[in-house]
Amino acid sequence: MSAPIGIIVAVLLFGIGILGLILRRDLVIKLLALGLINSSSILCLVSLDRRPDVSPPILVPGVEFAIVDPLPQAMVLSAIVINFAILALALVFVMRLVERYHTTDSLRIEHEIERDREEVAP
Amino acid sequence: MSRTILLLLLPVLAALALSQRRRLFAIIGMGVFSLLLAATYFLSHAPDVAITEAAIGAALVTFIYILAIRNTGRLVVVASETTGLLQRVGDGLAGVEWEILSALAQEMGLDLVVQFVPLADVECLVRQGDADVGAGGLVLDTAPEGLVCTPSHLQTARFVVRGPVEARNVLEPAPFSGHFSDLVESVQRRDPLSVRLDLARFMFLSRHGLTGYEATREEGTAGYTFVVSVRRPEIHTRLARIIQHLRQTGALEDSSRRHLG
Amino acid sequence: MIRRNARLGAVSGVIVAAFCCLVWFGFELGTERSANPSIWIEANAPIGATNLVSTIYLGARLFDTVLEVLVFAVAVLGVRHYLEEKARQVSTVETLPESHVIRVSAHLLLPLITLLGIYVTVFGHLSPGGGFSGGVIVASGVLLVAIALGPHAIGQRIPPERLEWFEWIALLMILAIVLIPAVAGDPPLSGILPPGRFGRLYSGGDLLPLNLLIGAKVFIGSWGIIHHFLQHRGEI
Amino acid sequence: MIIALPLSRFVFAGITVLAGRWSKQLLLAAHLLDLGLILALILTGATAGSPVTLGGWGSGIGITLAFDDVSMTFLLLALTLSIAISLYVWSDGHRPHFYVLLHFLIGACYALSATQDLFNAYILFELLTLVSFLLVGYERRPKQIWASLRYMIMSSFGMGLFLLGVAVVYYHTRTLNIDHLMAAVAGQLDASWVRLAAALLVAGIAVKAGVFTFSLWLPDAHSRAVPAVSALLSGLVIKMGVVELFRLGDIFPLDLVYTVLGVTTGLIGALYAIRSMDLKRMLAFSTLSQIGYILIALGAGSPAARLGALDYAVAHGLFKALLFLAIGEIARRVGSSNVHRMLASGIQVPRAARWAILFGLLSIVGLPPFAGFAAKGVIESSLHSGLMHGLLVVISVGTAMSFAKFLPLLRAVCTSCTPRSRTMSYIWLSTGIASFLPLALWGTPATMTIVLGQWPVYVEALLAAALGFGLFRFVQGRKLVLPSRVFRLEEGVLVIVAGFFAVWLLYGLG
Repeated sequence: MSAPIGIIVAVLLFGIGILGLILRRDLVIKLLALGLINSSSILCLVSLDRRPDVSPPILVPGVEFAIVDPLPQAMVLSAIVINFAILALALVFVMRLVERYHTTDSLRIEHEIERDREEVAP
Repeated sequence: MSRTILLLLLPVLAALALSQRRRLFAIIGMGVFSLLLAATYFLSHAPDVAITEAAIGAALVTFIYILAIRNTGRLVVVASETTGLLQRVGDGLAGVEWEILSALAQEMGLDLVVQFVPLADVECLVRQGDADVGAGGLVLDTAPEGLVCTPSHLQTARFVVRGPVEARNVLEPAPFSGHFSDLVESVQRRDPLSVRLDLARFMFLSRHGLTGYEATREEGTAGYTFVVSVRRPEIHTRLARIIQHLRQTGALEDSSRRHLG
Repeated sequence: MIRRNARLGAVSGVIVAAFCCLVWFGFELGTERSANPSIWIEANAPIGATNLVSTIYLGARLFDTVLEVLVFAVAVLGVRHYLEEKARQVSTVETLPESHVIRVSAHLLLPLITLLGIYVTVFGHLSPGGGFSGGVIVASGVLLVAIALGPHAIGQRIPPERLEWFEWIALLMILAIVLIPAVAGDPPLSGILPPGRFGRLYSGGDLLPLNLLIGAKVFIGSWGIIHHFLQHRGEI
Repeated sequence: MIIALPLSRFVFAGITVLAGRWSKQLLLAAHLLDLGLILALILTGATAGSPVTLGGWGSGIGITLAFDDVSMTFLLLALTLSIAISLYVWSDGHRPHFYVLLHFLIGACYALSATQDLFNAYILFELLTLVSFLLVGYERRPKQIWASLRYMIMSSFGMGLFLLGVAVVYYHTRTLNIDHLMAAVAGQLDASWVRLAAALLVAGIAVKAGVFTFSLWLPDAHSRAVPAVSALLSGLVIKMGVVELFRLGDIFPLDLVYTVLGVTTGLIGALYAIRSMDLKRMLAFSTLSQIGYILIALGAGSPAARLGALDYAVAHGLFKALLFLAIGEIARRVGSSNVHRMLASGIQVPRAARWAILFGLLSIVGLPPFAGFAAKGVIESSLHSGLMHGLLVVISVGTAMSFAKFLPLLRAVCTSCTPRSRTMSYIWLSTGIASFLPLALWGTPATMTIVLGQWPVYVEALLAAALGFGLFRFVQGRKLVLPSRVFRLEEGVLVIVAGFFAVWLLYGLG
């Protein structure tokens, strides 16, 4: 099983994600890039076991066979859920920002916020 | 083998998705990406991860994105706020240019999004394709490179405001750029300035204490225009037609009478 | 100032390329320590589940899972807190023309998807799947129907506000299952139910109840999130 | 036993959601329970040092929690700050939502200070930061939300790096337990994968730990939040990153990395702090420079220095929380946290807040007999290289300079009074600061007595403070321009990657 390809591709995806995160100024696409980064490290974790001819970690009563290392898979399940949670919150935050500044362009939101005379205390 | 092919497909798809200009396409692309990713997990002997990724990464996340973004196309207008032409009134917007633009948006079946920016930024935003139309009291003699001006929808004149008198500044008058509200405040603070203005802004300023500043009207008349990127000729033609139509029906005159007095 | 600068693009391109090369060559893919899953098989022996991943997910690393459920709960809490005050405005969801076909197919679809989700949940410790994916599957099924019939219909049938209570009850029950052994004197986070026969439905100690609880909690939570997003549709 | 600490907090959070009316009583109960549990842990001492594995699984299989000096220190810090914060907000009438988040935050801090498992640390960090996002944007004001969103994006990116590092480690050692890692890595410290893993992990954590060029999100997030939240973030949440840096320092030889990062953080943070006239923002920057102290001490590598780092982490947690609370209260009254506007508006500093500021000020510039002095003394006496010593003095002079802004506040009129509960929280923290020295003496007699025997320490502290206050008079008028562009989102992410390269290179050199 050609696990190293998985790792190499994962790192490449990580790089693509960083580029998207830096170069795209639309917040929604920034979030997409963030999701790409996280799922790329997940892909890296999943394809860590490179032994040939292994089978999924589902035992069959009374049968012996080599299975893939189950620990990374169990960890990855948590990571996927956490990414989803963060994404949902980030989208809500973006909603609240758009509601006020009518744009999803990160640079322009920063300019607007610099101009925005808002008292410290309500 | 098939796993390898899928793996090699993933970066291409991701790069394509993230380089989309329309957010909807990018989101759908990433959804397909997650689906392929789930397939890859399944082929890497990780059925649990595959199921979770398909349920969350491909289905739920994509749903939420698509629910969150506005799916209908948007007509993005960047403008510098100008009293009478395009200004905030409470929550909504009003003005002569607002009526023209909303007619355009209605005709094109898009919903209109107006973003107020400094006057200096309008041109480059439209040129970059961040916005479709630039508006808000633009008075241009020649179209800047990369842009086309629509036929002017309203006559105006140029004024030069210098002062205040006690601060005898003989600066070369600079064309106004930036947020109009800042200009109004600096006038009320009576900062020394020397700026070239259009009719609508000048009228507003003169209504709000321009005393102490010396104002001279420049020779010749000019007209307000919209700017559109060269790459979007269809918007230009529609806009020109709408302005033509409004002028013929006389709707333009009475709206300018309503808003500018 | 607004202008895009090409310099940023060039710099970041170079830096990212360097990053990728660094990781590729630093990883030393050649010299890894080969995995040895047999320890997991041994660890699984007293429990008797067949899906090793769920054994780890709900057994050896149960603490991770509890924390992950908590993260999800916090996210739901946050979404509610940030969207509630605007929820008064009427949602702008345009329902599809309710043709007979769509309504019938939606009504057919929902039970099927629900069944699938419940299966994935209940058999999580024997076959791939588990509470989390099960709950999410059911929730997305409900979302499909909500889009077909309009969210209000579903929102009245499955009101998220009233379900919120059950969500936290489920969370507390999960925490109780985790904490009870500590009270009983056993090491904390160890199982409380006796393990069943290897490979049967009733096996794996308290993997089954944990899966059910997590499934219920996750369904309610994600349906809550989806409901809020439906109400604030198309705001970005 | 130790696992009951975080889990009980989570249970309390759940109950608070269901029964919001009794949230304050629940908070009280939670504190009493924690107090009891920690006392039991200390007194029995059975688990001291020896890690416990959850669920009775083998130590290579289950998640292990340790109860060593580090975890004990930060457990106590978390408990202290949580009590202080709940006293502070007692009379504010926050919604149950706030208390729920508070429970989650404290519980995550308990678990994080004790965990011995890399991936568990990852999940705990995510929980912690998710809660902090919600707390930063608690009032839903756009500035807060933007600060929170930037915090979210950057820290999530950092966690991506961390997870990649975990993958590297697991690929080569097949374990995530820190003790096992130490054994596995010990042989091949200069292998390139160890270098890569160390760089990735440290870079990922540094984003959380308030190390400069990594945590450019920090000033905004900390200065725009509610006072109580700022105090928690600056005093506690940042320290959790420091805990993880402690653990990583046990695995990898990171002395040079920590030293260089510490020096840059300290100096740059002090510079920005001197310049910024917005007091809350200034406090946030000074947090950076103080983290620099801790890192330098970590980099020194000697046991005494490590002890000093621990002491300083606790001390800084106490007085920075105190300062944030007091300044926050004044800023609320004035409606602005800009020092000029504060003084211009002829504010009425509450008497309690003024005393609090005085205590915090004396402590942060390191004057005896307060907390800052003792910790700084331990650190400085444990550094052997003269250069490091000099740099520390420079940083503390910078700190004194930046805090000279506070002196006018102490002269302000004080007529108005403050809610009793807030006064209580000030008193609680101030007692902590004042009694820090005896407690530390009780805890670690040898080092402390050695340090306190040396008269140069006293002279140095006094000189540094006096010099700083004096120098501020000079720079006061002048305007020094520092780049603010790096605080933008795009550059911030880029800078994090660059910082990763820096760590990688430094690891090679060290």
